[in-house]
Amino acid sequence: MSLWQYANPVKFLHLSGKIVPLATVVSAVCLIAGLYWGYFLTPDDYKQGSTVKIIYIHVPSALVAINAWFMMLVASLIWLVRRHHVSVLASKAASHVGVVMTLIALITGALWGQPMWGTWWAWDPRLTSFLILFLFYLGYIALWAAIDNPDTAADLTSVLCIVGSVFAVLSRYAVNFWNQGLHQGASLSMDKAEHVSDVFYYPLLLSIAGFILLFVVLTLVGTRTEIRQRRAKALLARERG
Amino acid sequence: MIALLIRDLRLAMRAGGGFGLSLAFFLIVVVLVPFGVGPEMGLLSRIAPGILWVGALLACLLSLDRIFALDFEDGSLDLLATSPLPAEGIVTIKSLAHWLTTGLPLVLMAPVLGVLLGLPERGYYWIIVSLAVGTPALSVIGTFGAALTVGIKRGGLLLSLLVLPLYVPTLIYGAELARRGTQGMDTSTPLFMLAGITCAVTAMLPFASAAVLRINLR
Amino acid sequence: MIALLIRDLRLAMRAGGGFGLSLAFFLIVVVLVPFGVGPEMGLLSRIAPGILWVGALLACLLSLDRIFALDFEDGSLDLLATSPLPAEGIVTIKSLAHWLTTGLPLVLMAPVLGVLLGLPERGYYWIIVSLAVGTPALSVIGTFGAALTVGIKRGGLLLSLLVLPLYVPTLIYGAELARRGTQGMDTSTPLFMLAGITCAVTAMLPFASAAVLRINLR
Amino acid sequence: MTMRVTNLSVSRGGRTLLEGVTFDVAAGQALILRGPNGLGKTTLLRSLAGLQRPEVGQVDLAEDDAVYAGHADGIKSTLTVRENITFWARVFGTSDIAAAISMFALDDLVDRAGGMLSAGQKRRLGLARLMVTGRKFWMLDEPTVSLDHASVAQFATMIRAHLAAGGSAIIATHIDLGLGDDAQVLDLSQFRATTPKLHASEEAFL
Amino acid sequence: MTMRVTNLSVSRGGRTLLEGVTFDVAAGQALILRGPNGLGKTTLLRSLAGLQRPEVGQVDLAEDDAVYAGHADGIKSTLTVRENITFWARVFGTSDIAAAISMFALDDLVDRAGGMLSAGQKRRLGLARLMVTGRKFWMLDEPTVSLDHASVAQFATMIRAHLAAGGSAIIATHIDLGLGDDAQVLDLSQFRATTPKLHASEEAFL
Ligand code: HEM
Ligand SMILES: Nc1ncnc2c1ncn2[C@@H]1O[C@H](COP(=O)(O)OP(=O)(O)OP(=O)(O)O)[C@@H](O)[C@H]1O
Ligand SMILES: Nc1ncnc2c1ncn2[C@@H]1O[C@H](COP(=O)(O)OP(=O)(O)OP(=O)(O)O)[C@@H](O)[C@H]1O
Ligand SMILES: [Mg+2]
Ligand SMILES: [Mg+2]
Repeated sequence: MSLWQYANPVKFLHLSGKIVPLATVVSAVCLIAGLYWGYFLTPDDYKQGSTVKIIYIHVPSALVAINAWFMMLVASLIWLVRRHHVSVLASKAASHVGVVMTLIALITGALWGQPMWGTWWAWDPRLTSFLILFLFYLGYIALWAAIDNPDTAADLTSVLCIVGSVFAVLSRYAVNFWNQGLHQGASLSMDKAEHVSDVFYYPLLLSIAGFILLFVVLTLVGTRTEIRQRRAKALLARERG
Repeated sequence: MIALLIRDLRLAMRAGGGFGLSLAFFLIVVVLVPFGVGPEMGLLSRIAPGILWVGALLACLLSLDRIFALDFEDGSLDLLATSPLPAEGIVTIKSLAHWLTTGLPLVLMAPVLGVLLGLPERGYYWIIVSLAVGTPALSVIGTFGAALTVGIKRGGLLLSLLVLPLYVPTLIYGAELARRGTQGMDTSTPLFMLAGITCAVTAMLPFASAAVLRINLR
Repeated sequence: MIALLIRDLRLAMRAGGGFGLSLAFFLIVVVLVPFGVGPEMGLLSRIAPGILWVGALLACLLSLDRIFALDFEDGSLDLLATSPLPAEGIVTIKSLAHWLTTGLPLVLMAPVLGVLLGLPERGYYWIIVSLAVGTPALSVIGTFGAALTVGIKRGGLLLSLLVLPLYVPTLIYGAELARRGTQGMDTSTPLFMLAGITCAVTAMLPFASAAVLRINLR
Repeated sequence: MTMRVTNLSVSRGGRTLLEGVTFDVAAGQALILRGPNGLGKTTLLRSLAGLQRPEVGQVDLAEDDAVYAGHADGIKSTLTVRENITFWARVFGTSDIAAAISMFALDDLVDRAGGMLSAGQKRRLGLARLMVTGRKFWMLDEPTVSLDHASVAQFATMIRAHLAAGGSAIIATHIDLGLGDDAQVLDLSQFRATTPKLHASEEAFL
Repeated sequence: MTMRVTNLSVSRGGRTLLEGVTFDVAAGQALILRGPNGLGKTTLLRSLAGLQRPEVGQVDLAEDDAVYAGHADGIKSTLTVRENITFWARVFGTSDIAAAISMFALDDLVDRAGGMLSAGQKRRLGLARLMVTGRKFWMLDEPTVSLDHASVAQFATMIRAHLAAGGSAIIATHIDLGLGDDAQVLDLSQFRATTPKLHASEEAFL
């Protein structure tokens, strides 16, 4: 009765089948509540004006985009160590969600940058390392797409994910050294100096929660489809041989 | 091992072996930039170190897919895989050969091309240093990417896409080193980091590359 | 004729067909430059039009050897040569296909990448115009170079060296056009010249390419 | 309508390989070229197909009557079998690919990518392509390489059909195709260049 | 020292091709694999040589005893014949290349670039390479492709010599090598996968 039993595709399908609907509802609630609250019940920022409200999409998506990669890293390690197909397929599914989130963060950021910094894009460390993260996602996904033997693909992408993570951290430092940026610091950090004022804080938390749950849902669904595809292929192969 | 190294070097030297390829490409980039950016020497000499580094990196990037692709297509790689050579040995030799036929020439060529971009006096020394310290990392990282994409038909595109983000830290520190050096600023940090990257990468990555190569040849 | 065009496009679309190749490379160049040159937007936006043009040209240059090399290696070209298609037809189709799979995407991609280099507002329009007018010339000239080097094993290097000087005029006028446009200066002359080059080249060069191709396949 | 080759000599890499090659092939005839490795069969066939200039002598054959199938099959690995063959059909302005496909039992492979074929399947596709060219004179260089017995037999029947339809074939091969007396055999060893001739363009320097 | 293959099944592109393949080859024996195109000979040989993971079953053979020679000869066109062969000799830690070269009458080609060889000459070089590996078990995939009769005979003698020296060979071919009863013949058709088995890793999904 270990937790690993859910690494069995079939068992996983059963379990996730139960989780998904529930998670969907909760995330929907959080998102609607958070975004509504954020957009209609909070005052405009005194210096940013109403543009500040992009934060409710920008920050959550950015957070998810980054943490999705961590999740992929763990999943890849699990695959390499314990050879559980579910984990690597989950990683694959997560990459698709992650890349979209990254794109959203980039675009909302750019939209925000225009009024705030008067430019769509600046080679600010945060932004730059995000662009790099985006490239990592693209590479990971492309590698999956390029290899037809699923197991080989799983192995290779996992190694790439691990090596990539190391280099991602490395380039984060490199970029920081390369350019001191104008981008916000961590707004969730607890010291008051950094902290965005409470009015924005709680709705932000809500929508972050919503985004995270959304990520979970999408990843689960993606994994389920991946598994189903493999099942279908397997059954088909059994049919015609 | 030695035999493999010698063969690869020889292949590179022979006509069409792509020994000149990277050099030529380096030259092309550096020659084209003034046409594109415009002739003002002030501007050019400001961007010179950066352009030289970017050019060298691109030249490196383009020569990567020759590391394994040729041997794979003509079946040599299958034979090497069944040969007594360990995969680690193969990848190490391959990246060494790649550096000798690509990185080294680039290092030597850079100052010459620096003239075209009006690189300031002090720059020459630092361009050579930064490239000499940095290019080995490029070769080793590139070998990893090449090993990942062995067997993928015409994986050239994928290869560059995979390697690009991996190259970023090296490029940043390398170019930063060259630029600071040229402007006479303190260079210790980037030099230290660049050397660090090269050492670390050369020590670790070959194992990853070997693992990946084995996966691909099984 | 149509069949050939369709096939080439299809081949380009399929995995590894190198359709994305040029785009990816374009992206790579544009992303790398800031890392090399440094992050100051002021400097970057000054060199933006030039860098974009150089990047596009390099991307074009790199995709040239796919025009004939692949067909030559697998023997398709021998068959095409003995087929009813006239050599002129083949080269024209080939360069058309090359433009559709390389030049056009570059044109569409350029403004997006312009953002990364902080291209000034006015620049977007002119980058698109200059590339749209200029890239066809690049494809046609490139096809000529490719035809010259058919049959030379791994002629990639030679090809780039041959084509580079042929590209210079296009690059100069193209980049000049983009730069002037961006700075709001008068653009009539470069625009006129660029258009002239494209028209002339498209009208004449295919015959030269066809002749060269015939010589190479005899 | 026959093909007449008179006193032809061919060279490769500056060395003359065969000289005085003379034969003619009438419509409905097949000619089998034999000779040891490196004698010059491939080179000769390429010259006959007009892919290479002969030294001296001439080949009387309408430019667009010949088609050459060499060691390389010209198969695109990313295109499916059907796409591959349809393309050649359209290039040569013919339409009926069904016959070609069924002739070499490619029917259940039509939708597989060219790169996923086994050696013999590739070669079969290469041969099927001949049928869609609609050309009269086939120059075949070792057509049966890596074909199994059944396919070799199929190949023989294809050739017979082609001959019966008034076509001709010149085939360089080392094995026995079982064409029986539908085909004469020509041993090229007799034409091996003895007195080391020089390439015409080299002559100019003497 | 024999090689024992028990209940092996191999797959390519996700489809199981052969299953229950069982045989053993003792030192000094040769085994000839027969079967129609696309049956799975190449796939099987690659699995035996360790270039591909078998589905189930196992191959008892010391890792570094086998050498595989496939459709591609691994010849570098810019290296001369001698350079090509010397390289492989050094990689496999042997030294005597003279025997290999003379065995296939490559003597007067040693200084020619690999790319300037004819189809058959290339193949002969590819075979000569086998001799310098010094490996006991040869996995040969259609070794005689585009060889002329003389060379095929040469090949047979080489195999005999190899067997006499206590080596073994597993050869997939469509033609008769004239090895006589030095070799047993194994028809693979009997092992064709009937009840379509699934790739082990696919099983997990059912
Ligand atoms: C394309 C441009 C931009 C990109 C790619 C971008 C990216 C990011 C990233 C990666 C984070 C980090 C999330 C985390 O680590 O917690 C973030 C957070 C944030 N961004 Fe941006 N950003 C961009 C533009 C902007 C602009 C213009 C503003 C407002 C002036 C802005 C305000 C913030 C704030 C307030 C946070 C929250 C800080 C935090 O939670 O860490 N961003 N953005
Ligand atoms: N790269 C590939 N991907 C998927 N399937 C393939 C691939 N290559 C070959 N196949 C299929 O695997 C099967 C076996 O191929 P294999 O090359 O082993 O056959 P073979 O017995 O060697 O045939 P031949 O005698 O023609 O060489 C064939 O049906 C082929 O279509
Ligand atoms: N690219 C080349 N450059 C120079 N010489 C070549 C080239 N290709 C082949 N040769 C030489 O020309 C001669 C004839 O080659 P060719 O391929 O015509 O022989 P072949 O009769 O087809 O032999 P095979 O039966 O092995 O195919 C050979 O001696 C070969 O060494
Ligand atoms: Mg031949
Ligand atoms: Mg085979």
